[in-house]
Amino acid sequence: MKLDGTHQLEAARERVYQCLVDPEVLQRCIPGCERLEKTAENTFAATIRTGVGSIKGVFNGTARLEDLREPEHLRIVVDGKGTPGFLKGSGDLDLEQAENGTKITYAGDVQVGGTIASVGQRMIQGTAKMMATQFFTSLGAEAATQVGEPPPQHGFFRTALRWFSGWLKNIFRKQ
Amino acid sequence: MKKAINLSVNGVSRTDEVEPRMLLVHYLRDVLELTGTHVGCETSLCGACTVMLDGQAVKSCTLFAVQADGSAVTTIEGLAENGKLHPVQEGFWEKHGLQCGYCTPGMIVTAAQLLERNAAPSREEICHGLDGNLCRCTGYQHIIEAVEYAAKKAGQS
Amino acid sequence: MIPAQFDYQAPATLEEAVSLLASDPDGAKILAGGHSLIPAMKLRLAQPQLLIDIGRIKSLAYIREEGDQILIGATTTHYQLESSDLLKRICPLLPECAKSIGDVQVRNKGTIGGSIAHSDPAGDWPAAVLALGADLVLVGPHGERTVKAEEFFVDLLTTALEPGEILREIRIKKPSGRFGHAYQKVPHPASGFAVVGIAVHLELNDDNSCKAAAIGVTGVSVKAYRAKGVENALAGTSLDTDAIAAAEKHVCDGVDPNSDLYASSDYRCQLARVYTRRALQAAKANVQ
Amino acid sequence: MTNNYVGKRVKRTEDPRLIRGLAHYVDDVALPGTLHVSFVRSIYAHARITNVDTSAALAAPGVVAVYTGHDVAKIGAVPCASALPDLKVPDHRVLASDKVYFVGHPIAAVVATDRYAARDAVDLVMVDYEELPVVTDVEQAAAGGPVIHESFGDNIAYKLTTGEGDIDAAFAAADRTVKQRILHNRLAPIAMEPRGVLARYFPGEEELTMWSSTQIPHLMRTQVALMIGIPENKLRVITPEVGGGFGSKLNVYAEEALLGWISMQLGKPVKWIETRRENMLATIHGRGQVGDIEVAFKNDGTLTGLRYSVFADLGAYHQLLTPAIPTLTGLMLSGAYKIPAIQMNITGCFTNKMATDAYRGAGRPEATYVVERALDLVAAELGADPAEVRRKNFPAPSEFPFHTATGLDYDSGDYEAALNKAQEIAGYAQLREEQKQGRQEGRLMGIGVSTYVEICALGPSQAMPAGGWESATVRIEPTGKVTVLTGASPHGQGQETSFAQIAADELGVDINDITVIHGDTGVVQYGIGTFGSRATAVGGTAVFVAIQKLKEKAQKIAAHMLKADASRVSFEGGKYSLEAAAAASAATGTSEPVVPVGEAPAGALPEPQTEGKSSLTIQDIALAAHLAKELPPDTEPGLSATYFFEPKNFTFPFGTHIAVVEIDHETGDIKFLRYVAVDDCGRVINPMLVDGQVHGGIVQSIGQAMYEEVVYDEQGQLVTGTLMDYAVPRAKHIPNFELDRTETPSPVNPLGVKGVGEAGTIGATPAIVGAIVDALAPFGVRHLDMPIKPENVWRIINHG
Repeated sequence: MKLDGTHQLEAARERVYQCLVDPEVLQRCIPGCERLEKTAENTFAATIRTGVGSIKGVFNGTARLEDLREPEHLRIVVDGKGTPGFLKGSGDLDLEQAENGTKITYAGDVQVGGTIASVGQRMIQGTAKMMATQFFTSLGAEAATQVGEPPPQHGFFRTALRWFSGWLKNIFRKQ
Repeated sequence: MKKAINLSVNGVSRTDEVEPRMLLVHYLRDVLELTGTHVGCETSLCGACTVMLDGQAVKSCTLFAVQADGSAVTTIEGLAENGKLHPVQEGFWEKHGLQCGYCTPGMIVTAAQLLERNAAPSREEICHGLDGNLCRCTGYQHIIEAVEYAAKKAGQS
Repeated sequence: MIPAQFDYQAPATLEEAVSLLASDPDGAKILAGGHSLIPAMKLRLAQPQLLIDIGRIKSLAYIREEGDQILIGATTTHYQLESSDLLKRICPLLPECAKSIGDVQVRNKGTIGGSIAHSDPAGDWPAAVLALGADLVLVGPHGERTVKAEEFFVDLLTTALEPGEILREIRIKKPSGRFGHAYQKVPHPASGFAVVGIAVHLELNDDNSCKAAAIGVTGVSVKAYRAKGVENALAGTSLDTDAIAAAEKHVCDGVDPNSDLYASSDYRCQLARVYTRRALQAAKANVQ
Repeated sequence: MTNNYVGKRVKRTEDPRLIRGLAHYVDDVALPGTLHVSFVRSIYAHARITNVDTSAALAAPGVVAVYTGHDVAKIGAVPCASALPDLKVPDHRVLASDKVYFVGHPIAAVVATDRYAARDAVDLVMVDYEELPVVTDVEQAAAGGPVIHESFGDNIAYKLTTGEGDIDAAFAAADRTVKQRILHNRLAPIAMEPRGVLARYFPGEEELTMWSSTQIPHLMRTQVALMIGIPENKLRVITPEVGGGFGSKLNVYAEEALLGWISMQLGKPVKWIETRRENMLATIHGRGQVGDIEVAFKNDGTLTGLRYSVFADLGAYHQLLTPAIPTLTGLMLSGAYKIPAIQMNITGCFTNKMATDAYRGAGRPEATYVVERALDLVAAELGADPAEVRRKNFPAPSEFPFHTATGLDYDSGDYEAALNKAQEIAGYAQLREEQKQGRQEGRLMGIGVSTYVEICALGPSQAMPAGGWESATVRIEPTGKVTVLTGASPHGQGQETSFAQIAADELGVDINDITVIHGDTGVVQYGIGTFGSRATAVGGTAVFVAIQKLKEKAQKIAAHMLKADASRVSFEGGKYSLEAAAAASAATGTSEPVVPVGEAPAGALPEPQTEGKSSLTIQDIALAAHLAKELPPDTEPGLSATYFFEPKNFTFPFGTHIAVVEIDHETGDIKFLRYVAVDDCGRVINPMLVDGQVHGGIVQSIGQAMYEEVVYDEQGQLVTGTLMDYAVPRAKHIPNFELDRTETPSPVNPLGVKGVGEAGTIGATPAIVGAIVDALAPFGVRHLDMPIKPENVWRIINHG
């Protein structure tokens, strides 16, 4: 399944890039990421407990950063297996300096297998989009802090609320 | 941890200890050996497991037995009264409303509910009423005729 | 077919339910009718540690008038709403919507509160409660709060319910004046879920012009929404063919329509437009 | 008793138990101490298994055993009964051990004390995979995609060219030709009862009894005995009630052999009941062909040649008949028409999906569909009425037996009569007029016509992989009750009733005195089973002929008892009587039954009293035959006869279906306005059952035409994995069917019956698609692939 879009982050491109390659930040941004341990250069073992609503699953697997071209490009490759099946994906992220921050353009491919693939047909795309939004919203919050500052609080729910208020703002901006 | 449940099934009082996760359909089939209620899917879409719970047709695969605690359940085995077939059962026999018979108990219980709420349904209302039940054999035409027959029969008595 | 193990509690009061939920807000789930949750559990996509069955709290199932409001308890079943003479008289959109949910067995057991709290992107109730401008009463460890339906649906299967909160009641302002209603839906041929579902609550001025139109849309996006673009375009018009045709175009404004095996996003939008028109025409035709 | 049941609408004797919930399907059979099996199945479509860790599962509460591929290596391969030249047959083990080839491929079997514990432990079996490239598209598989079975070098299981006549000359000489690429969507049979097996081994007796939801108990017995190495006569297969099959249970599955084997290992009853998701993943699918149909014809519409080149998506393995199914398509490519030259080129390919196999119609719906679509294309090309193009190419009734260029001899037919009758019922001319008018008003109304012929009563043993005959034993018990044992194994078609009708008429006994027994290899003589619309035409004939054999013997006994020459004894209305003249000279006596069988005192057999009688009922004879005191010399005691009927040919039912639809131009929604079907299945035993078969078949066609499709994504994940996404038609989706019949008896069997189990599925699909395409003709549409969903229609209307 193809997944693409753009996100506007209110932070400088270099700062955003730093966040993207910082495993601690990544762990906080990836929805439900409970563990992200470095196992090799740019390679991490991950445990992700994630889902939407009452639908939840635990995935164990790896995350890898590839094609690093600071500060404009990187690729994230994830591969995990868990109780409801497996998920695999890779996404190319392009960072552009924009007027008041950074514009991230992402284009990825997500594959799911097992139960989630065979029963979740009508929800998979929505879930993927939602997760991407959560990720970038959290990333935006992280990038808005300065290096050395305590990280922002953004549990699952807070992230959603923040995203929701951002969305409301957008709606108003459009009108 | 098991939970005690107490319910009436086809007029017989039952008390059992069950795991909370035990589905009502498994309680009826595996514990009470009332195997007329069938399982045909796992997503609440085929209706083969339909039983009456306190007079309302429900899918017993989408209920835990513990939820039926204190309720009265009627299964296909309990539909005929004193050996006399329910008019819907008669209709299914008369109009060839079944072939392999697997969907039939659920179909009959649902149709009985339909006629309780609407004594003289139109063809469209019958189809709407049976929307939760799948049959792969009959092509539904004879089922619809069976329900029409039962409505007429019940109306006469 | 077989869910994972869980613990089960059937509290007698809502207060008890709230405190049980507070004991494990992550692992516990509220069970009302169970028609969204149990299928997910049977597929083991949901594996709650504790189920709190609020289906036995008798005081949670009701439909009543209070002042200028209609109050509906969270565990009121779809069938109770479908068959309510009171609602048929004072708020017919609710029975009409109820009638198109799932099938008779689902309507007999499934509840309005469960459906709204689950917030399935193709569920029927969200469209209706949005169109009726409902208030949702949530109760949690810190007491009660009221959230507008429009603010309740946040994202895919995600609502404004905080961990530990339970949806207790749906409050709807009794429709008054000259109003019409409709719920029109394209059911998915397999699941019966709404590919598109349009709920319309229409208020007319004495000269038959549109005083206000409220349109709830389900099935189209990751969550149900109000089609504000359509509503704005209709306000003050005579609701003639041209006005409706101009308004229907806005039904997908601002949303990223779902795409699945049955309907691509542009076809879904087409259905949304057509059904918006048909629902509006039906609502106009039944104005009392 | 002179009966006249055959041809009548007799209520089913099966129904009382079914409508009261008292019938027993496999899962309803409960044995004490039964263990339950649940399967670990692959979540990848193609992968190497690097490790299977069962330790956590084995330690889980209630778990008795966990078996993996290496544990069961001794069990023989899952059988494929198709023998095609140079067919590649993969080694299909009951559990995967090194590689998995499709999502749902079983990897391990968990055995536990109850079904909940077994299911829990499945989640504890850890399988490590190394993913391999996947191929799901059949044409890609053929063209050199990733190779699934490495030792074969490619994915092509077989190539086959069939047909007669000079096809190249036909195309070279044609006035015109048309060509169309046509897709046959992959379907899931969805019997409402999923598969299930209960196996119980008796260690002392060394006997294994298996209850299985199968259409072929005897064939299953033979195959499973070979697979697990138990003597065939120590294995008993019982098919209790079977909740629908549609071909999906015309097979021998890995799970069946495995359950038998596990029960032998553990010495306990073991049960496995398929979940619906397993049913979608790992029970055979149907159809799944894509190919080009080409037709050569003259300007006047006369067909001169037909070529169909097709890729058949076989899936990852062969099941019992997988490779044979597309060859049945080749047999029926002449349709109901005279076509001098026909050629079919099949390329059967492996893909990373579940196997395809027989699904209601099994290869023949594909043939009828392409031929009927082709006839519509010819009509469109010529601007002619599709019904008239068909009529022009029918063989006349006098031309039967009619030899086709596919090598068949159609038994009997009057295709035009069925067409005429259907057109008359539909008001065809008026419908066309209405359509013309409607088009001017912007209405999108379409009329589809299908004049199908199908091949039934499978079949002569020469043409069948495992014998095509059927068996029957008819026995009259001492009390006069009649037992019919049929080797056919009906599962909803109603043969308990229709065979009783035949027996009641032939024996002149009360239909309630007859019990039809089937589906138990411990009780019933070897049989083939129920599939291919064969149960009545082949199995019913076996019953009929067995009765004639039984009556020959009864006649001899009757003559002996009546002290007359057998030639002077006649049989009518259940009684053997001396001929009128002889009777007059015989002592006067009553013609009432001499032994009031039903009133015999309990525990005592009455003595037949024949002294001075001029007639005896067949039930009197049965008693005398069992008492054996008054038998003619050299006569075996007892009154039973067994017959194995070998049909000399197939039968060829036919008919005309007319569908009328209207399309909503804004949404693409398709609504039926009419549905008329005139079917000819030869002589009819029970018209009510025939109607039921036709209805059910048409609705499965509606499913294929408009709703159903098994969809795998590019990675081989089954995305229509539940009934949430795989749309089986519901009551609201069907039109009101207007059925009628013509009756052209088959000369192939003495009953004159042809078979009707698959007619609806074969005849209806092209009528429905034809109607939709016809509705869209104003947009220049000539063909649409199935399933035709509203979105496809809307796209055509709005985007051309």
